Amino acid sequence: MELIDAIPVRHPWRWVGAAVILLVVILAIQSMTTNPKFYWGTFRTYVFDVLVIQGVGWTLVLTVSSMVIAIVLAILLAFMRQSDNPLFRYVSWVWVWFFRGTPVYTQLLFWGSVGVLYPKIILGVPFGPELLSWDTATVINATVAAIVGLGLNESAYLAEIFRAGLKSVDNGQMEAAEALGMRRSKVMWRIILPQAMRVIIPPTGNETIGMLKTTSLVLAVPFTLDLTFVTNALASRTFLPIPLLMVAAFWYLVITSVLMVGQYYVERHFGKGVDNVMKAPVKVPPPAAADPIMLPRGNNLA
Amino acid sequence: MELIDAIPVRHPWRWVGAAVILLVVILAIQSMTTNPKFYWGTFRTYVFDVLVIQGVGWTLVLTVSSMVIAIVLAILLAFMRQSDNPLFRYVSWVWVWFFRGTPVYTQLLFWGSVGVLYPKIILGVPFGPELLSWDTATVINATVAAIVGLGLNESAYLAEIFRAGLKSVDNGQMEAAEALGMRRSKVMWRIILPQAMRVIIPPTGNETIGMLKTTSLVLAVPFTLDLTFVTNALASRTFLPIPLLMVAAFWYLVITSVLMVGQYYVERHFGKGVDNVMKAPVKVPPPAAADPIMLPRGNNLA
Amino acid sequence: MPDATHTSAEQAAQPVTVKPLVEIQGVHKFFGDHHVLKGIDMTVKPGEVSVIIGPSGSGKSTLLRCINLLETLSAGRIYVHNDLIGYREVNGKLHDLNTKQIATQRREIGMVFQRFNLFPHKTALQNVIEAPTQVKRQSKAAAKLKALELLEMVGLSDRANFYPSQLSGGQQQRVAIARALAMEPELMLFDEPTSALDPELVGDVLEVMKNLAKSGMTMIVVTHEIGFAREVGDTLTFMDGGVVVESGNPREIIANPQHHRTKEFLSRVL
Amino acid sequence: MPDATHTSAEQAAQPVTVKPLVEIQGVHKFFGDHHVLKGIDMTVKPGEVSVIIGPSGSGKSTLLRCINLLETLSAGRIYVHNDLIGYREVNGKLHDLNTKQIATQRREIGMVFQRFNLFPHKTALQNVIEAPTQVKRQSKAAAKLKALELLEMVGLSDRANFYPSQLSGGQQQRVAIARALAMEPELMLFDEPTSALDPELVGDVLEVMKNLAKSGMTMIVVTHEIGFAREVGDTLTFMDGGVVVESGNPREIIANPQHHRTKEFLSRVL
Amino acid sequence: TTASQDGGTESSSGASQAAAFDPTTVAKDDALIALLPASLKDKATLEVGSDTSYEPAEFLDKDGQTPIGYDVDIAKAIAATLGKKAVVHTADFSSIIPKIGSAYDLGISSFTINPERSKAVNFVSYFNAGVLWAVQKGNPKGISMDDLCGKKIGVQTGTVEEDPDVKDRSAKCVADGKPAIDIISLKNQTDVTTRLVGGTIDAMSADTPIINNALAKTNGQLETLGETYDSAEQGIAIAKDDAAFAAVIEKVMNKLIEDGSYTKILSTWNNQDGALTKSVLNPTAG
Ligand SMILES: Nc1ncnc2c1ncn2[C@@H]1O[C@H](COP(=O)(O)OP(=O)(O)OP(=O)(O)O)[C@@H](O)[C@H]1O
Ligand SMILES: Nc1ncnc2c1ncn2[C@@H]1O[C@H](COP(=O)(O)OP(=O)(O)OP(=O)(O)O)[C@@H](O)[C@H]1O
Ligand SMILES: [Mg+2]
Ligand SMILES: [Mg+2]
Repeated sequence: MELIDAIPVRHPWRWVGAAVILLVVILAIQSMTTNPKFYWGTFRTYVFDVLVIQGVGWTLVLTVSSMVIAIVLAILLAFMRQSDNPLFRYVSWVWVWFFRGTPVYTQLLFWGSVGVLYPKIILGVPFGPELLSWDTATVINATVAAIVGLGLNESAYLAEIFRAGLKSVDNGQMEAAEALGMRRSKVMWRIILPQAMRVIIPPTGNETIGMLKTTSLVLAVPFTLDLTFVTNALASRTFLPIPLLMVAAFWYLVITSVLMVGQYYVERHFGKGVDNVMKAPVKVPPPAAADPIMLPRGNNLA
Repeated sequence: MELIDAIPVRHPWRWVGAAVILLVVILAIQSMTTNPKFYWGTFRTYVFDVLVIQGVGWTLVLTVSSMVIAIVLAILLAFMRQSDNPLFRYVSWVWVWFFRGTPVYTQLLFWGSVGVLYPKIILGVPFGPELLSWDTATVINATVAAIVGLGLNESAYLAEIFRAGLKSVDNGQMEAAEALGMRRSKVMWRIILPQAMRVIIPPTGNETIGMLKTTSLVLAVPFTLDLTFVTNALASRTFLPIPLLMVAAFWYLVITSVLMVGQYYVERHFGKGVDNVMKAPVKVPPPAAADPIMLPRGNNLA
Repeated sequence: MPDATHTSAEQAAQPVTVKPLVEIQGVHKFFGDHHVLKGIDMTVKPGEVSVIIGPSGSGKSTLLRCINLLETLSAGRIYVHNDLIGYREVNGKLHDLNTKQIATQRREIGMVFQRFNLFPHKTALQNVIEAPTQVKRQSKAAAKLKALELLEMVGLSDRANFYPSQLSGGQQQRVAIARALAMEPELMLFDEPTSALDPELVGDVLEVMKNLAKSGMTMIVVTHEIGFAREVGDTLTFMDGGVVVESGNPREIIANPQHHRTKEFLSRVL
Repeated sequence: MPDATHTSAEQAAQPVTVKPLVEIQGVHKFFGDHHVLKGIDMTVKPGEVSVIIGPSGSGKSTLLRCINLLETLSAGRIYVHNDLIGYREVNGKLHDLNTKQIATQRREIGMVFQRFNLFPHKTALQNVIEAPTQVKRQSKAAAKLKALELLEMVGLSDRANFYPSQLSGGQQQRVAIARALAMEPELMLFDEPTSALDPELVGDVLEVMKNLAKSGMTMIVVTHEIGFAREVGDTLTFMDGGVVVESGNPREIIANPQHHRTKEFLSRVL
Repeated sequence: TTASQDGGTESSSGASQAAAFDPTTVAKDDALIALLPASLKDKATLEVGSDTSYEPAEFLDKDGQTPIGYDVDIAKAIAATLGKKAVVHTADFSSIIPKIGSAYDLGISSFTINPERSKAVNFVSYFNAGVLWAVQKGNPKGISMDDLCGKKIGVQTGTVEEDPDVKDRSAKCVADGKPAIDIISLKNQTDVTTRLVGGTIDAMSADTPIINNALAKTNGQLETLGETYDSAEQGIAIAKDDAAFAAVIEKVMNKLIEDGSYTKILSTWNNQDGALTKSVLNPTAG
């Protein structure tokens, strides 16, 4: 048996295109590194500055905690959207409409000034006597306001993503689980949601990375410890905005890279039994006759 | 035949929950409308102000044109990601990494000051003589900078969404089309992409609505005609920020509503043959034996 | 509980020793205007294998789905083990059962679908122990032991840790049977369990079902496998256009169908 | 073009009047280390119906996919109409064809898949006219006329404007056949075209294939339908473990298989 | 690293701060405390809103969080006189006046007193500053105060420089049939300054101390354009409906001027030029 060792098709234009792209990238990097307006010395001075590192920490705290709130709310909203109770469906729709529809900056301003608009949180019978009351400003301090504001806003976007994800799971899965005597809520959590995750994760990765940058709007609250505020403040002091923007960009890029790696593993986890298996060398006889109701393949990073 | 007319299960707790939600909404609306700090009179004065309406127009222009650029680039990037040419794949990956990773505000600042960093755009042989040159500031004016900056940034997010969407289409579709003698690019455009749209649209709707709000960052360029800038300027003139924030929120909400309606119809269009059909009364004999390789159902609005 | 008049009338007509496990009485089903089941009556005794055949669209799947509460009835009653399915009858008025009660009723009934519907993100073993651990709250260890026994029974003990996508259609269907059996149902419903399989793989699944029948499981089987009906079935029911056209001993009906529609149908699938 | 040595040697052994349409010579295929096709030789004359049978995993689908360039060969040559498939031979050295040339070669070969693979977002008619209008650049009107003729031929003229999801499996498969025929291929490949269908729906598809065979179309059919092989096949090839075990007149082989593996396999599917 | 803490770049005011006067040591005055409205009497703190991007009047210390500057010190001195502690909040310039009376007790952020603002709040004058312009070193774009039409002029949002000064100039351009001034109005003064350095705007207009500070901090990359004009008083903002509190603040300011604390604060920050001799409640705006 003489193995075929054919000469591949030549794609000269591809290589020209590739060369042009490479050249542009090299020129861009070269012009960035040599352009004195970027003040790389200042960049080096501040990139590991203690304030900047603290800012990175706070940005991460805001991102993670608001995403956690958003994910919990989004799951709730997506489930409500499928509820039998029309009022729940309606509330979920209005929530998504309202929070997607208004600017997050305005929402953050609201949460920042909720203490002014409503000086006291009163627990009591509506239109009746009050039972308990708190000072709003104590309960909703800047950190809480920032996290709540970002979390509520994001929940609306994620709710749409989760809704689309849940609908992508084949109906047969729900029926099979119900036929086993599992209750609907359990079916959702253990059968539908884990399968929906494959479709949910890539856009959620987008949202998380977007959120990282959105945290810079918390100045509206005002919350003044995040990365953008800190680097802006340093820029004001030094009157050198470009290198300090580069510092911020550098850190955002680092966090994004870490998140992208994380996304890769999360995708792989929820792809188990579906994505990973397809790629394994098919040694198992008989040849994996793809389950006809199987989910679409998908979405591996890199 | 005696039709069953059973008494439905009562869900008292659901109704309590619904009542609580309704009450909260009513209280919130009531407290908003009666709270003098919202200055509804000022709201009415400015909501149809000519400057505000112009701002709405510019915001729409920015949103639409940057989304168009982003979608075109995203499709290109998603196709490049599937190319045989490793350099194309790599460029696509780096693009997504870079533009998702750095803050759009920084990117907009860059596009705004590209005229300062690179005063001339020179077309010529690299490291050789220059052939043509333009004044950067003339070519990249504020509007162009704003649109390009927003578009490039968004393209990275959309590229991820498109990538996931393309991968969700069953491999059999590609094979069937190729077996008919269609060339790969044609298969992509006519067979794969239209089917992927079902998965792509809900997160793209999210992104469009997000972009609507992101346009307020064009101040970084600086571009000073969009809705947020205009209402902010009016607010600092009148010293009444809250009613003018409400004016902006009102318009964003209106545009979002219009976009959501649009999304509904676009989803319906690309769901043809898959979503809509399932719902039609099954009068066609024999009973629509669902195609086993059919895409998951999904994603209707409302 | 069936109402009094019914119990006396129907029960008397049957040998008093065997109480039917499934009683289907005058079941109608509409999908909108579409009248799919037009008054179905049927009884299945404990340990009986009841085979249903009929052309596409005749309502066979719909009937099984009604028994398992995947569809709501438009009219009529279904009793399993003397329990009215889906409703509570109080003073002659029907009340919907709540989701918890429905789930409880379903536990007595196992169902195997044409398209298997295994959970793709769980291995064969995890598919089988899912319901016992989550619904019956069995310990994981106990459920696992039982599951391995069941997988052994369906000839798949060496495939316990494979994901559905790594199994052939026939193997997937056998896991689906094991999964339903793990809940120890009194009644098993099979909806064309072999029709999504390549002809070569059909045999394995039918073998498992035969053994199950021999072990005394009550089964209602919708199938196109006439051979199976002849060999294993205790009764054969031929449905067409939403009604039962003919019903009785499988060997007799297959050898000598009384109704011309039965004749025509058998000539096509044999 | 096959090289000179080959043409003289092989051609001489065959009746000079009939030049083969498909020539498969010593084809090997590896998936990584997995040796799936182990030297397949086969010829199909114009107008011939060549039926391939064999157990699951024996490489039947892989062989068809190699003919249609959906897989690349590891070794050997395939000629269709004297055209080397997938490569250009220059000075004894093989060069890959570019995508345009591959697409051109594929146009001569129609393929029908087990899972139909209709385009779900297009109606039956749109599915059929897609390739003629997009690949052959026929006018829409002309393509439509031809498509309606083909749909008529497969008995679906009244279903032209239905989406695949509104058609039964058998109807979908018939649309898939019409779609492949619309490109007027010289050769049709069928990969288990009926095994995803309910037994009742199989007949319609086989009927269409029979008529196609009668009209003189050259066909290679992988199937489990032994009846079809006996009735319509001109040659029957039995594959197992990546090799051709036995090949010849279908009626003879089915009545009197020479090899014990053939015997065993036939006993299982008959 | 700790570049920000070490003062990685030289800070004009940092040196003098070491020997700085501590305004919290100002003696408390029980007579004035007694005059305070009831709602303020029991509060331990005095909430002050300030846009901390206006060096040297108000800006952030090395930690990036603590507001400092002469306005901040004045706030501290006022609070100390009234037996309280000043809490200075970083805020958007244009959001300060709307929040006075609710979130903030006082607004001290180099507010130039003008009729429009006087309609919204009470002002107690405390500083005298003029308007000054700056361009890039050597005026490469040839900007002249007589011909600003069509040029890109940077100002901070909500300042008197934006409206009425530059706005009126622009209106005049239009009236003369020339192109309007392209007003680039930014939230932070430092953004305006860095843009002028970067060249995306042609000139900027701001209060005199700010321009002087920017000139010093940008290592000679900028120069002034023309002379200071419109010398106008700046004021501490107090809620319009709280006349009693405004009167107390006027008295406190005059006490600080008299006992010399005021001058000490201003000289600490090298801005004694703008000192007033007497603080007035709601002076007629210029
Ligand atoms: N959800 C539904 N909505 C509307 N009509 C339905 C629905 N499900 C089934 N039908 C209709 O009910 C009739 C009976 O369907 P059913 O699936 O019970 O037939 P079947 O006997 O199982 O056929 P097959 O052998 O094809 O599975 C069909 O005409 C079908 O179109
Ligand atoms: N893409 C692939 N990667 C690795 N192995 C593969 C791939 N495709 C097929 N195989 C292996 O090649 C062998 C032959 O597969 P093929 O699909 O050709 O068999 P078949 O005869 O068509 O079987 P069936 O009747 O089940 O369709 C199988 O063992 C299968 O596991
Ligand atoms: Mg059925
Ligand atoms: Mg095959």
